[in-house]
Amino acid sequence: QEIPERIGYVVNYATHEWYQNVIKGMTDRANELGIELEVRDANQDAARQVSAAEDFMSQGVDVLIITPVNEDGVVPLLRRAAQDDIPVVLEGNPVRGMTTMVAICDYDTGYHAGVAAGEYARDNFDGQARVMNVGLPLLSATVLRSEGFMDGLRTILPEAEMVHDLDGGGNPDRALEVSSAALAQNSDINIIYGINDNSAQGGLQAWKASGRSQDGLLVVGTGGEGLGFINLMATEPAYQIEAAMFPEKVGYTTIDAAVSLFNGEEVPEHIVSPTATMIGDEWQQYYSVEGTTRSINWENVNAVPAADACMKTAADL
Amino acid sequence: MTETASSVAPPSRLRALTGNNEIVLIVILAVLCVLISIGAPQFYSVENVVAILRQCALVLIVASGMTMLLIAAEVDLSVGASLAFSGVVAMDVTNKTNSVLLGGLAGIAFGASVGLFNGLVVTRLRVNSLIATIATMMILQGGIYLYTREAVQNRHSIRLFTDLSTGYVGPVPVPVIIAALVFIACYVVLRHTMVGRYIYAVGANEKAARLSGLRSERLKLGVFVFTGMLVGLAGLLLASLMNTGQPTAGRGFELQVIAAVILGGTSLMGGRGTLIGTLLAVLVLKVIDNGIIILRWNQDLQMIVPGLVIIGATWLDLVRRKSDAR
Amino acid sequence: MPQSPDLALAPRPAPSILATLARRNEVALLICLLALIIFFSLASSSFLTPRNLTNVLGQASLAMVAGVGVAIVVMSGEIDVSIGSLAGAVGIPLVTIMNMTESLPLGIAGALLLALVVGVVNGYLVAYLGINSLIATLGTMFIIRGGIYLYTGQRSIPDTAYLEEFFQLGNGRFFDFLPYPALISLIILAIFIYVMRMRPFGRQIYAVGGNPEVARLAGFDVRRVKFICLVISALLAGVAGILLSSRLGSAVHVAGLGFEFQVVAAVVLGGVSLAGGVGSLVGVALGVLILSFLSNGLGMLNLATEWQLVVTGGIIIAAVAFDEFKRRNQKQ
Amino acid sequence: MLDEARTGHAAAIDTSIPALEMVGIGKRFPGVLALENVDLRLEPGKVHALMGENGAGKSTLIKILAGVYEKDVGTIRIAGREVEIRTPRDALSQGIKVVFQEIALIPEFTVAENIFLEDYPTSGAGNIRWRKIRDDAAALFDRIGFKVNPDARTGDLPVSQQQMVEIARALASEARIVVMDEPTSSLTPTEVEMLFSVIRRLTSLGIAILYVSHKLDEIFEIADTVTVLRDGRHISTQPKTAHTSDTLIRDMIGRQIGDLFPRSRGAGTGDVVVGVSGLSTAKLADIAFEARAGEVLGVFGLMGAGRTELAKALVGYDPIRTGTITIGGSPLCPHDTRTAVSLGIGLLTEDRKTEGLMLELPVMHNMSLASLGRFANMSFLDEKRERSAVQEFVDRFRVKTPSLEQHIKNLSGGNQQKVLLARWLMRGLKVIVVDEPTRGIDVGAKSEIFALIDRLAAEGLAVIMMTSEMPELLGLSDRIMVMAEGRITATMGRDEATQEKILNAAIA
Ligand SMILES: Nc1ncnc2c1ncn2[C@@H]1O[C@H](COP(=O)(O)OP(=O)(O)OP(=O)(O)O)[C@@H](O)[C@H]1O
Ligand SMILES: Nc1ncnc2c1ncn2[C@@H]1O[C@H](COP(=O)(O)OP(=O)(O)OP(=O)(O)O)[C@@H](O)[C@H]1O
Ligand SMILES: [Mg+2]
Ligand SMILES: [Mg+2]
Repeated sequence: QEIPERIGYVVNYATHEWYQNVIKGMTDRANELGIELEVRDANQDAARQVSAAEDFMSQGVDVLIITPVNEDGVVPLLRRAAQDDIPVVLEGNPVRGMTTMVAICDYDTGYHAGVAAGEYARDNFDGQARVMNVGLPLLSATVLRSEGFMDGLRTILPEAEMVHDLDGGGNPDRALEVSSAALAQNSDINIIYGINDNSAQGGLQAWKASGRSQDGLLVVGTGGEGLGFINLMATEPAYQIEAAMFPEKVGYTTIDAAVSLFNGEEVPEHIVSPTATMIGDEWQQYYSVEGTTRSINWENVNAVPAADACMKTAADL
Repeated sequence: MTETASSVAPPSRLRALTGNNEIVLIVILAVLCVLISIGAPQFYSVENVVAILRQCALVLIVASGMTMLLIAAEVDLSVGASLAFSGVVAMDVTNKTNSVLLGGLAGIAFGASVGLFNGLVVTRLRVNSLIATIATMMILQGGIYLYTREAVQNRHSIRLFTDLSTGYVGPVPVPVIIAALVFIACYVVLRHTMVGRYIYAVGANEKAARLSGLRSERLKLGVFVFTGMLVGLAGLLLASLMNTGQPTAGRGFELQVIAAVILGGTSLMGGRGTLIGTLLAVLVLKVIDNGIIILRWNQDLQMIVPGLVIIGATWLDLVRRKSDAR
Repeated sequence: MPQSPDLALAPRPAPSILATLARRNEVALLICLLALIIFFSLASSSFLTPRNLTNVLGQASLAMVAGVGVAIVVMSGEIDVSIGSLAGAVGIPLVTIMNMTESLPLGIAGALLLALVVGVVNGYLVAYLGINSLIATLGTMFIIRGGIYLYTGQRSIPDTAYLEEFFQLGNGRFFDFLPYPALISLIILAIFIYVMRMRPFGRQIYAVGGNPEVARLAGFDVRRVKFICLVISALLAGVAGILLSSRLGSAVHVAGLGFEFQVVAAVVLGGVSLAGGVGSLVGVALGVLILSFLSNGLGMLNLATEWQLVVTGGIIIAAVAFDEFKRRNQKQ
Repeated sequence: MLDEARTGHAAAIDTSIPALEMVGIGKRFPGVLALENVDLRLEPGKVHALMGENGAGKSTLIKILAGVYEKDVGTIRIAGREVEIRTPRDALSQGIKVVFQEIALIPEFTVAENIFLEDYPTSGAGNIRWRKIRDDAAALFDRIGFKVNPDARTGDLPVSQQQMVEIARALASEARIVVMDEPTSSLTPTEVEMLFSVIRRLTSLGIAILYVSHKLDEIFEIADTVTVLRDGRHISTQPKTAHTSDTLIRDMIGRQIGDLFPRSRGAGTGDVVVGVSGLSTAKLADIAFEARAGEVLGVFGLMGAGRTELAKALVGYDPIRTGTITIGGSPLCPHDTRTAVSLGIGLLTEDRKTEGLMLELPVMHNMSLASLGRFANMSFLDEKRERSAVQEFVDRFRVKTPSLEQHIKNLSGGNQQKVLLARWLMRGLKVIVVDEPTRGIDVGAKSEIFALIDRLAAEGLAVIMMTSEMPELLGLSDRIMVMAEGRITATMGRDEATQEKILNAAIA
C-alpha cells in the first residue's frame, strides 16, 4: 500500500470536544503512518468550509477529508475535487455524489440508548416513560438520534411518550434555558434525552435548578467525547446512560479510509464506526481518567462491533 | 414645593418613570402575560416564574452595564465570549483554591480586565468600540480554547458555589437578588449621582464634556471596566448554574443583551436611555422566549416573534411620541 | 473702515494628485495589506501563487459585494445587519425555482425579488416610519432567519436541476483564471465607486449621512436617499447570497450566519465611520481583502483556529489603531 | 456669474407686487407658542430687516418660509400667488434662498462642493463636473471678495469662514428672495462691508432681502424697512427712517436700556491669576501675558489670528508644545481640562453647538454640568438644590424656556448661550475665558451679559474676552491685547487704545 504524503481535513467545528477527539484520532493514525495531516476549521460556517477546501485543493493535497457543515453544501466541492483528481473522504454525513464516508450510525446509537433507557424505566419507574428531548433540529444527525432513541424506547415500553421536543441549540446554556420552561410546563417528565452531552447536562441542570430531587429521573446523554459525561455519571445519580460514539475511533478509521482511497482500492460507501451504550460505570471499560486527562482504551474500543449498515440514515428523513 | 415658583416643581414620579418608551413596553408585557397564561396556565406557576426570572437575571446584570456603555456612546460586543471565559476562570480557580470567594473574584477580575482592555483600546488607541470589541470577541473565542480545550468540571463540590445560582433567599432565587441589587445600584448611579450625569454628558457631547472639566476617557474606561465586571459576575453565575465552566457557552449572548438595551429605548448615538426601559425589555424578551415553549409553539418562532416585537414596539413608541407632541 | 489686509487666506492652488493620495486614509490600509501579503509570501511557499491569489479574490467576493451595500448604508448614516440572514434566505427561491423551471435566470430573478422585498421593508421601516436602523434590521435579521428555519424545517434544499451555469457561477473561472464571483464583485465595486464619486446621487448619500438636516435644507429627499440605500444593500446582499448558494450548490439554512459581523467589521476596518458621511469604497475593498488574506494566510501557516482568532482580532485592532494614529498625526 | 446669470431672471421680476407676503402665521411647539398671527411683507429690490429679542420667533418664521417647519395657520403668497411650502425643496423651487443662523454645511465636503450642493453642475451624461464646481466657486468668491479656499474641507474652517461659505452658497444660483438669519455674527467689519455691497447688487436686480441681525448699526446701514417681533407677536413694521436706536430697542424689548457698557469698578489691579510665558502650540508662537484678578483683558484679532487656539490652550484642551501656564500660581498640566477647571479657569466656547451644548439633554443638566460637585453629597445629587440653583440663573438671565426639562436644542440661540455662560458662573471661577460671548445675542441680553462681565470682574474674577466687536472691546476691556498670525502684536491699556491702533496691530 502506498502512503499519501499530505492529507487535508476541513473540520466542521474544531473547538468542539467531539471534533477535537476526532482530530486526535486522525493525528495519531497519521503519525503512525508518517502522513502530514493539515486541519482547517470551517467554524460552523458553510462558506468558510468551501474556502478552506479550495485552499487545500490549490495546495494540492493528496486526499481531502471533509466533515460537512451542511451535507448539501459540499456537493460542488466534490465535483471540483473530482476535476482536480483529489479523492475525498467524508466524515459524519452522507453527501450526494460521494465516494465514501466514515460515520457512526446516529439512528442506531439513539436506538440502542433508547432500548437501555426502556429497560431502566421498566425496572425503576414502573414502566413510566415520559421523555423530554433536548434536541437540535438544525442537523440531520441529531434529529436521527432523537428518533432512534424514541423508537428504541418504544420497543420496551410501547406507551412511552415524548412530551416535549425542544431545540436546545446543542449548547449547554441554551439547553438549560429551554428545558427550564419545558419542565415548568410538564411536571411529569421522568426521562431527559440529550442529543449531545451538553444538551443532556443543560436539561439536568434545569431539573436541579427547579429544586427537584433526582429520584425518579433518568438522564441519557449522547457522545461521550470529553470529561464532562464522566464527571456527570460519577456525581449525578440520575445520569445513568451514555451513548458513546468514540470520536477517536472515527478519526482513526477515516485516515485508513483515506489511505485506501488514495490507493484506488474498493471501499464501501458507508464505513460504519462503532458506538456503544454505557450504563452506570461501564465507561471505565473504554476510558481511564487521570487528573484531567482522559485516555482511550483502544483494545476495548476496537473490540466494539460495528454494524454493516445503519437502520436509518438522513436519506430516510 | 409650594414656597418655590411653580416651574421649580420636579416632574411627578410617575411621569419620570414612564417618560420614555417604557409605557409601550409595559403594555406589551402585560398583553403577553395575559395571552400566554390563557393559552398555558402553567405560565404563572411558581416554578416557571422563577425560571424566567433566573434567565432574566443573567441578561439583566450585563444589560445594566451595557445600558451605561451605550449612553456613553460606546458598545461592547465581546460580552458573550467574555461571559463564557470568566465562567471557566471562576470554575478553574475555585477548583484550584477550593475557595468560592477566590474563584468568584477571579471570574469578576477576569471580566473586569477584559473591560479594561476594551476600554484602553477604545480610549487610548481610539479604535471605534464596535470594531474593537468584535476583535476582542475573536481574541477571547480563541483564547478560551488556548486556556482549556474542555469544559472545566466542578471538582470542588462546594455547596456555596452551586447555591449562587440555584439557592433561594426565602422564595426568591439568589441570582434574582443579585441582579436586583446590581440593577438598583446602576439605577441609582445613573440617575442620582454625578457619575451618572457625566455618563450622559459624555455620550451627548464629548467635546463639550471635556471642556467642562470631565475626564471623558477615564469615565469611559471606567464604564467599560464596570461592564466587564458585571459580565464576570454573570459568568460566575452561569458557571454555577451549569455546574461547569463551559467554553461553548455565551454564543449570541451579546445580541440578546444589545437587543434588550435598544428595545428599552437607549440610543446608540449616546446621551439617551434609561435602565427601567432595559429592565422591561429584558422581561419582554424572556417572557416571549419562555411563552413559546410553554405554548408548545415551533421554537423557530423564538427568533421571529422577538424580531417583530422589537420593530413593533419601536414603531408604537414613535407613534405615541408624535401624538404626545401635539 | 481700514482696508482689509490679505491675510494668508488666498485660495490655494488645487492640491497635486500625489499629495492627495498621500493624505488618503486608504494608504494606511494598503500598507497593512501589503505587509500581510509580504509576510505570508515569505512564510508559506504556496501563498504567492496565481491560483491562491485568485482563490482569495473569489473568497473575498461575498463580503466585497455585501460590503459595498453595507458601506453605502453606513455612509448614509444608517446600518444594515439583516444582510447575513438575507444572503442565506435568497438561496431558497433561487434553488426552488431552478428545481421547478430548470432556469437559472428565473431563479436569480426570484432571489433578487426576495431581496428587493426585504430591502423595501427595511427601507420603509427606517426611512419612512423612522425606526432606528439597527433596531429595524436587527428585527428583520431575526425574522428572516426564523422564517428560513420555519419554512425549511431546518433542512437544506438541494439543487436537483444540476444546471451547469449554476455550478459555474460560483465555482467557475473567467478565462480559466479569475473566479466569476471575483469578477462580479470587482464590477460591482467599480460601478459603485463611480456612483459615489461622479453621480449626484452618490454625493447625496454622503451629504445625508454627514448631516441629514443640512441635506434636507439643500432640498434633498433624505428619506428617499436612505430608502434607496437600504434597497441597494439588500439587493447586493441578495447577489452575495446567490453566489454563496452556487458555491454551496444548494440553499443551506445556516448559510450566512454571522456574515453581518464579518461584513460590518470589514466596512469599519475600511475606514467607514459609523456616524455616517465618511468613508470610501476603496477603503472597504481593502478592509475586505485584509480580512480575507489574513484568513487564507493563517490557514496556510497551519495555525490552529484558536490562534487564528487571536491573531485576527489583534490585527484588526492594530490596523484600525494605525489608521487612527495616522489620521491624528496628519491633523497636527 | 452673479449678475450674468440673473439678468434674464431679474427682467421677470415684477416690482409692483410684493415679492412675499406672509399673513397670519402661527406656529406652536410643545409648550411654546413661537409665533402668533404674524404678518410680513417683502418688496422686490428692498431690504427688510426682522428684529427681536432672543426667542422672539425670527428664526421660526424664517424656517417656515424655508420649508423646515410647517406653519400651523396662515398663508404665504409669493409674487401674489398663494403657495404651500412643505419642504425645503418647495422653498428652493420658489426661488427662496436662506442663509441659516446655524451653519448648515456638510463638514466632510470641500467648500466648493458645499456651494453647489443644491444643484450639482453635471455633464450631458449626468456626471458631476468637479472642475467646473471648483472654478465656479473660486470665481464666486472672487466676485464677492471673500477669501475662502474652495478646496478646503469645510469642517476644518473656522466658523467665520464657514459663514462666508453659507452666504456664498445662497448666491450661487438664482433666487427671488434671499433670507439671511444673522449672517454677520462671525464676520469682521471688512467682510460685513463686502456682504453689504453684494446685498446692494442683489437689490438692484429686484431681489428681495429679508435680513435678521441683532446689530443695530447694520440695520440702520442696510435696511429699508424694519419689522419687530416680540414673544412671537408682530409689534411694528416701519421704514428705517422712522426709527432711532431707542425706539427700535423699545419695540424689541419693551423697555429702555441704559448704558450698554456699564462700569462699576476701577482698573483691575488685583493679583496676577493667569501667567503665560513662552507658550507655543501648532498655531501659536511665543505667547506671554498676564491677567489680573478684577480686570477684563480684551483680546482682539482678525479671523484666524489664533484667539480661539489661545483660549483652548489656556484651559488645557489643546496640547501645547512649549511654555508654561499658571493659574493662581499653580502650573497647569497641558492637555488636561479637569485640572484647569479645578484650578478655576473655564471657557465659554465660540462654537456652541459642537463644543458647548448637549443638545439631547435638558436645560438643567446642561447648566449644572460643571458644578455638580456643589449639589453632591458623596457624589449623590441633591436635585432639589440643583433645581433651585438652576432656576435662579434661568430667572436672572431671563432664559426663555418652558421648563428646566426642555431639551436645550429647542431653545433659541441666544438662550442657549445664556445657559452656557451660566454653566460657568454657577461653578464660581477665578478666571473665565469667553470667546465671542455675544455672538447671536440680542441687545437686551447683550447688555445683561456686559453687566455680568463687569460685575464678575468687580467681584475679583479675571475675564479674558476674545472678541471681534470693536465697541464691545473698547467698552469693556481694561487692557487690550492684539493678536496676529498666532503672536501677540500689541498690548495696550484702556486709555491708550484707539480703533486705529488696534487694527494696525491686528494687520501687522
Ligand atoms: N424645535 C423647537 N421645539 C420647541 N421649541 C422651539 C423649537 N424651535 C424654537 N423653539 C422655541 O420657539 C421660540 C422662538 O425661537 P426662535 O429660534 O425663532 O427665536 P429667534 O427669534 O430666532 O431667537 P435668536 O435671536 O436667539 O435666534 C423660542 O422660545 C424657542 O425656544
Ligand atoms: N489659511 C487658512 N485656511 C484655512 N483655515 C485657516 C487658515 N488660517 C487659519 N485657519 C483656521 O483658523 C483657526 C485658527 O484660528 P482661530 O479660530 O484660533 O482664530 P480666531 O482668532 O479665534 O479666529 P475667529 O475669528 O475665526 O475665531 C484654525 O482652526 C485654522 O484651521
Ligand atoms: Mg434665531
Ligand atoms: Mg475664534
